[in-house]
Amino acid sequence: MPINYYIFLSVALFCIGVAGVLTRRNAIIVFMCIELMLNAVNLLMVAFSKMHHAALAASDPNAGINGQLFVFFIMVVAAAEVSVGLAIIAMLYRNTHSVDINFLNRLKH
Amino acid sequence: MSKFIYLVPLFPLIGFLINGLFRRRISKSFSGLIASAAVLASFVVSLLIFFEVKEENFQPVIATLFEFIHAGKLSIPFSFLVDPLSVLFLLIITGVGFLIHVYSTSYMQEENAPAYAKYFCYLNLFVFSMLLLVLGSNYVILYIGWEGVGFCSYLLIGYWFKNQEYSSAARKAFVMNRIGDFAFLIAIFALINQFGTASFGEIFQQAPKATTGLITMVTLLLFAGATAKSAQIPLYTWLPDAMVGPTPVSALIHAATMVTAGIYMVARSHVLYDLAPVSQTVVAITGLATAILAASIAIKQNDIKKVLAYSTVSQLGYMFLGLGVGAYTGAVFHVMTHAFFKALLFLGAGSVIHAMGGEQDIRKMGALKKYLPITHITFLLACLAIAGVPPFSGFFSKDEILAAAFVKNPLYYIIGVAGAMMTAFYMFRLYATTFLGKFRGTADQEHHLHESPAPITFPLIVLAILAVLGGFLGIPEIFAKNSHLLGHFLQPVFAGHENKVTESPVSVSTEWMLMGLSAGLAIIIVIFAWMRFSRKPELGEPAGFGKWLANKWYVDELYQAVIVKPLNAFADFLNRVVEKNVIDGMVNGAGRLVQYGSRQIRYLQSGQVGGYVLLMVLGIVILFVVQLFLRK
Amino acid sequence: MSLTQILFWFLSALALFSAIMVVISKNPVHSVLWLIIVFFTISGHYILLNAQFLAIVNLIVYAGAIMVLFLFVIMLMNLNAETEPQKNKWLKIAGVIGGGALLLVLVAALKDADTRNRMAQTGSGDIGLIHNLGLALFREYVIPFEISSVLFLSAMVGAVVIGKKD
Amino acid sequence: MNAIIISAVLGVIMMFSGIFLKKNSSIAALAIFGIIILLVATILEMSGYHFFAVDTHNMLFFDAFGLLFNCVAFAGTLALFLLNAKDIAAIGNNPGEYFALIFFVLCGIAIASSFNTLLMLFIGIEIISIPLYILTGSDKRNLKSNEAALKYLLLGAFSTGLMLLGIAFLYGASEKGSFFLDELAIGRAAVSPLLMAGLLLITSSLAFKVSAAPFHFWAPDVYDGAPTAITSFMATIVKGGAFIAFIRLFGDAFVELKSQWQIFIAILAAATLLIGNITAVFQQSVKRMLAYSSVAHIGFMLFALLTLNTMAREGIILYIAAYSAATIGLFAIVVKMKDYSFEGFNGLARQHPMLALAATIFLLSLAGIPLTGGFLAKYYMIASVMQTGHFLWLVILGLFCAAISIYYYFRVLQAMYFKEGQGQHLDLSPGFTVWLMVLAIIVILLGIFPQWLIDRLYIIYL
Amino acid sequence: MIPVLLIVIPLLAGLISFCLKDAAAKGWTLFASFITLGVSLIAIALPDESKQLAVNVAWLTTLNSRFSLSMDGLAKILCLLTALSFPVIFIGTWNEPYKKARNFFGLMMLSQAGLIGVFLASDALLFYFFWELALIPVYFLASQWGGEKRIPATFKFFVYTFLGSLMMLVAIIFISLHTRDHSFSIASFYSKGMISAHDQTWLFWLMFVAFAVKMPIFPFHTWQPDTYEQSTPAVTMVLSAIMVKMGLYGVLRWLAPVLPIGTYLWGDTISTMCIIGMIYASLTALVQDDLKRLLAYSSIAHVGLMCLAIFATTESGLQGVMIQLFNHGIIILGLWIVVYLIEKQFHTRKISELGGLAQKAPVLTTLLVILVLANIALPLTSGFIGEFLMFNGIYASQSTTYNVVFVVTAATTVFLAAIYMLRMVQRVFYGPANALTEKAIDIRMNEKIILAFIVALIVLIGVYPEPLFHLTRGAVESVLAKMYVKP
Repeated sequence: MPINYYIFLSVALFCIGVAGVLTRRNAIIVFMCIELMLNAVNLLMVAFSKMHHAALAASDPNAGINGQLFVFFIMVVAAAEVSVGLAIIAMLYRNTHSVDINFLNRLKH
Repeated sequence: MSKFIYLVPLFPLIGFLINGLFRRRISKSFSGLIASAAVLASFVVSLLIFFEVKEENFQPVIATLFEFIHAGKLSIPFSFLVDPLSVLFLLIITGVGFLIHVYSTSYMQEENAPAYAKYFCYLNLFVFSMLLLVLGSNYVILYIGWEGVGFCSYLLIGYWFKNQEYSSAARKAFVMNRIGDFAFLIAIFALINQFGTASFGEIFQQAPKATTGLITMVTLLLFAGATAKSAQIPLYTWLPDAMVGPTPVSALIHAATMVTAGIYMVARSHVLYDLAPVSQTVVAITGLATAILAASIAIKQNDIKKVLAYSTVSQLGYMFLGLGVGAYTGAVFHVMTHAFFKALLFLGAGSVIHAMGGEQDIRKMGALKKYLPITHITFLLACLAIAGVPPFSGFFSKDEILAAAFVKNPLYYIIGVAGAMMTAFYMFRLYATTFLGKFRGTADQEHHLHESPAPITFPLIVLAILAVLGGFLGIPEIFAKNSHLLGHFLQPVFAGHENKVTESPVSVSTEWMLMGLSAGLAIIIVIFAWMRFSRKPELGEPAGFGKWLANKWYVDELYQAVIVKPLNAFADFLNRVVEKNVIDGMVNGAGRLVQYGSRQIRYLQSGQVGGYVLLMVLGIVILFVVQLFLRK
Repeated sequence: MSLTQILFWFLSALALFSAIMVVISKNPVHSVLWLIIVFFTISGHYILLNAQFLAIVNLIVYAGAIMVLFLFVIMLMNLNAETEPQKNKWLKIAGVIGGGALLLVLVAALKDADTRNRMAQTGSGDIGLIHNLGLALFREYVIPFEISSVLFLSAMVGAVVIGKKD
Repeated sequence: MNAIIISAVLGVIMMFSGIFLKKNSSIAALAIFGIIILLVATILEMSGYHFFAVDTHNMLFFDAFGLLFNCVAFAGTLALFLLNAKDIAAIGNNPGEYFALIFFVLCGIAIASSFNTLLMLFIGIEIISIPLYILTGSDKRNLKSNEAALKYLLLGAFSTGLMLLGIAFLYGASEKGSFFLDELAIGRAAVSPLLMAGLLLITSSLAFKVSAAPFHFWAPDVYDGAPTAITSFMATIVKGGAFIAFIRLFGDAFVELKSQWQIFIAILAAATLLIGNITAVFQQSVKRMLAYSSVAHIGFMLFALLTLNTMAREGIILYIAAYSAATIGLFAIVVKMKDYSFEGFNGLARQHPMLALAATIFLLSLAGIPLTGGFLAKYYMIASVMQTGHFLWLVILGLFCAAISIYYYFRVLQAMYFKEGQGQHLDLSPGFTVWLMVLAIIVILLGIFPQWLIDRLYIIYL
Repeated sequence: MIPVLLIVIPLLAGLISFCLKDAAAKGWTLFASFITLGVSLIAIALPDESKQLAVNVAWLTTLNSRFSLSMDGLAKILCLLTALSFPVIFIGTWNEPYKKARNFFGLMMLSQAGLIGVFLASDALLFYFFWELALIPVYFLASQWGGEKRIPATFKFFVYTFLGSLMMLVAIIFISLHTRDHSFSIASFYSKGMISAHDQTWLFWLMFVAFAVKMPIFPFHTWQPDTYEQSTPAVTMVLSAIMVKMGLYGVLRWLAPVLPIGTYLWGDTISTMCIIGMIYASLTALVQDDLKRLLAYSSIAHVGLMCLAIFATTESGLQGVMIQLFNHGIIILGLWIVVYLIEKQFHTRKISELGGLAQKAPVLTTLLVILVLANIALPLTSGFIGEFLMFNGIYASQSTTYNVVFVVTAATTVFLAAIYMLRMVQRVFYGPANALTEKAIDIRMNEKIILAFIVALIVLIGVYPEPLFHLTRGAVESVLAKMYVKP
């Protein structure tokens, strides 16, 4: 497939994620939208990996594998981030009984 | 002897220091003695120098004390010039100065010891400054003395500083003098810049090489300086106000010496003036105008000292007329005779005021002839001298000026004679109102009337002799060959300029006629005024034109309205509006702008995560947009 | 149009649709479910690109573990459509415009990229196989692999510190 | 490598210390001991002693610049521990874990200062970020702390997303399909749109990490909400670490393309200077003021990124050292204050003259007055920009902002010395005051003999 | 070695003072200031080329900046002024009680160290260091001790001068980057042809603003009256007698010779600014009711003249400026002491509330009148020498075609100064005493001695200025040689 398709698809998914972050008030949903953004990136990364592989396989049979490994690390990190993130959201919920980010305005100006 | 020229200013300086530093410790008699002795010593030295200078083959001496200013190529030595002109002034200053010191020892007796010492301290300082002025061998030293006398005059006018009006008068005098000094300074800079030196000798030597425009500018500026010091239009108004000072001060500073500094300076710079006919005309016209204006004001003044003050202004005008028409000797001659008779008049007035217990209004005097005989006689002689009645001194000197004016322009002569007639009129109005008629003061005052003590009458007598005989130093050449002693004495100074005193400028017959005309008119006016005011002194308030004159042509009011008030208003505007609101306002405004910006920008920090993300996204968008534009 | 292409378009359309549904679903649980569908479509894409390992890991880690965790938390907090607070309409519009603007500038920036004519290899190429990945991971990538343990450790400590009841 | 491994091990040790050591003070002492070991190990590495022979497959690259920064960062942490270790331990019930997390962050900083591929950059940044989310929220009862943690998490994750998209673009743009810095831009005479897009996205994301405007919004809120001792750590050492990563990335990968991206950095620097300084003016709390001040200083540090010349490299180390020392010192005082509004500082000089003196030196340094490190740091930044011969407008803007900064720094001075007030009485151990003075002296030494620090860049046995 | 001593002695004395008892600090600092004075007198006695007067050791190696100090005539005369001022200030205000006296005197000595450093530095970066360092102690002094509104006033002063100095810093960096050896040494700065005329035109302003704020000249002056008004007298004296000279010194040493073309090109603009400032300040002084503000505006007018004379680029003008730097410092010092004595006795500085002091305090009056005379440049006072030469220099200026216009407009201050100073003398000292001044007493012995000393110095220099000429002649020539004079 032309790489541009992947680029635009990923960028579209990414931007939907961004729009989600911008429009939603529920911290969990916002967090999910960020995961969506990460996945869009993952897809793009894999596509690029295959693009490089197609171009450079002749000289290096493992060409492009670094992209896929990077995606692997992204997933790992995302998982860790989610665990911490959800813990924090849970803590906040325990204290305020709300996950509405609009109420997060004690700190301002 | 001229090697010891530095002694002349040194003695008054020592007197000043002793009186100034120890004024709380020394007795009144001692401080008076010190001060008078210092001036007497100077007089003696001056006299000795005079005899040396009088010699036929005397060459001017420049005595350099030390290098005063030495900056780069500019070198200004602190040096004295001994030549006939300076020596003549030395004699006038120290001679008249000594007499006035003696007079003051008695006149100021009512002051307490420190104030008494302070008075003499100032007086000595004045003599010192005045001597510097006339001795300086360059314009800078001249300027030092110039400013020095101005400052002493300030101190002495404001001697009774408790009275705010007196100190205001002092301040006015100083400030007006400073305005003149401003012009004088610029003239000095122009000279230094043109000739690379401030010394008289070198400047006069090189002067013919300079352009007329520059010389004209310099001479006009110098004259502007002189108008302040010598109370000419437009800067004369300080002198009448200066009469609030002690009367001996008025005699010494505001009649005999300081005010003639301007004449000295112009006479000293005569080489330059000769090269600038325009300036000469300006000098002559200003002098003439001042002479007339002041004389007209004097006619309606009722304060004995004010009359004399305006008279001084008027006489100074004559001197400038003389300078302007090239009669330098005549002008200096008039300086000398004027010093005698005007000092005498002031001292006499002082004696009168003393006797009247401080009263200065002539309308409250009268018939003082019998109470103050010596004062009366000397005063009368002085009046005759100033009125130009022959053969008193004023006649000769004034006549010499008027004769020269006639040569230059007969109109000058006519106006000059008119002024002389006014002089005769107001002087005898003064004389008659004061000494003749009936006494118009209070009984109490009458009871206290008495002749002044010897220290006062002695100077009066000496000055009266001088006022009577002084004129014979300058008998016109038409009477006898080489009779103009002063002219001969001064000839080395004024040599080389076209209007030589020894050769009569006009034909003998014309000169006789002019002399006779002015003398005759003077005598007529004297007799008229005598008659008019001894019988019916002018006691009421003046009306009509007289009121105009009594109010001095409203010149003070004019200055107040046109210069002083707008200046103050403008300064106030600068202080309250420009300084506070515009300049400081801009500075504070910048601060306030930052604070305002701070208050506004912090609203971006809304505390909302969504808002932050939105702003971040916008930031990225902007970066991309910039990038897109840059790529194009 | 080949099967790959058909699948690509189908998966792409589904991914985009589901992604939009994630954002606009009122009920958080629905959002989670839509997100899982997105993850499935992306896994599909991975398979198309012959990245089988990542496809499986994506399903296991994301769709499985992570999303279950999300679901769990949502359930725990008993969040539903009614409790979901609604943002101000203008803010929503601003958000959409913001996302749209970002999309716009990115597309504008990339539309004439020089990679425009290059292809991503689909179907073939075996770098995505677990064997190759494993070898690379434990040879060249052993350092990041080990270091990411620090990340996990800190995440673990963190979760404990935060989650523990005082 | 010494630093990475030892810090990770120390993190683990601290994790378990809570089990064996019951007293906060002993945990704090252990942490101080640990950080000293870490510092010594890094210094030894600079001197050529490598404890661990690890083949990093070129993923990490240790040079004098990164190692020297590590020394600065560890020394800064040491200062923080010496002054505030007990306060860190007293944040909550898990003192050992807090220190463990801090050591993990240091590990991340060590990675971020020595990465040679985008992968390590990403992992390094994440190792820094994730413990910080937790540390920010570690004061669990405090709603502000909670709020700060969640804000930081959401925004941080968002910026991670941006960074990853950027990395993906860069990867796609790389001819060789590589993440290695030296291969990213190779063979590119002109900048491709993909590369540029990647560059901008990664710039934005790193700008977020170092809190450059307009990506700085999290910083004041998070710094305000986090426990003060943690704020001190975040605002100085962590920020420095992120900045070094920034410099490394641009310096090693994109320095040839300087002309393409300099304008963006200049825009960021200008915006940061303006917003940071101007917003700081209005603040009522010293803590929050310092948060904005940290933003403002990033504006100056961005000068180094803009130029990337020798002066910039020398200067940025000095800047981070001077800025960190001064800010840690000030925060250490703020930690001890009950009321950290400006009014709270009224009359402090009367109550604690030495404390006030030290604070004065720190403030003067931050304001950039000569004889303090802050001046020379700013000097280096300005000079490095002027060396380029362009961006004079930025320098002038910087000057105006420096003048504005006087306003808020001197408000503290005025409060301490000139305002009426009794001054709060603070419970200070004698050690605290001594260490504070030592720190103040270091700030001054940095201002008089900066070569003692900077020369280390050139004396290295690797 | 001597330059180092000149800086280190006050520095150490200041630091020691912080550790002393309040009562002891006063005597200690007076003692130390006398030692500084002694050392500076030794320095003056040595010839300019003496090795003892130069120090040059490596310092900021990475920046190519050296710790180098040197003393030529200009530095000597300003060091002498600084060294002389402090004992005079201490003795003149000996009876003033200070809260926390040890801090006060310590800071005073620190400021002396900084000021002397400014005048001695012959490395641009070192110069900048001292430039700022002199400011910090003064900031603390002015903020800690003084009037009600001192904190905002001093703050304005600080921000204003700080912004100015930063601009100078940029210019210094730029120039050093363009020197051949990329150093900050004054010799490199003086080498010709390294900076294009175009660059000089804007660099000039960066530097000039720093100096203009410090001097201050119109329109950068608004900090000055407020700060003078609010500061405690001793600090006002330091500010006005010495700190003001820093700006002029900066122009003479670091601007005019370094950027000669810029100086030449902007000469007319600056001169116009100076003249507007002189007249503006003189007029504003006319309506001031506060003695301190009056002196502040008077000082602005005088400084404007000095600045004007520098830009005239003539030997006479520069010589006048260098003399006047010293003279103005001494004169204004005396005037401030008088103002202080008045304020101390009557607790007011309002001219309108005072009057008739001459009766009660004749000694004070006499001394003040002489000071006023010197301030309005009456001949035979030191003020005259400087002003005369400066006006003369302006008149002779070849670097402008408007020299006559400049000198005529500038010289109006000759009588404007007389108006406002004498107005003050009249209102405060003359006239009848009022309820407030009825019980006035004359000044004490220490005050009498110090004022008499100042007056004696003024008269001495006024009559025989040659020693000062001798001291500065070489400096004048070297500055002039580096300035751009139209061929």
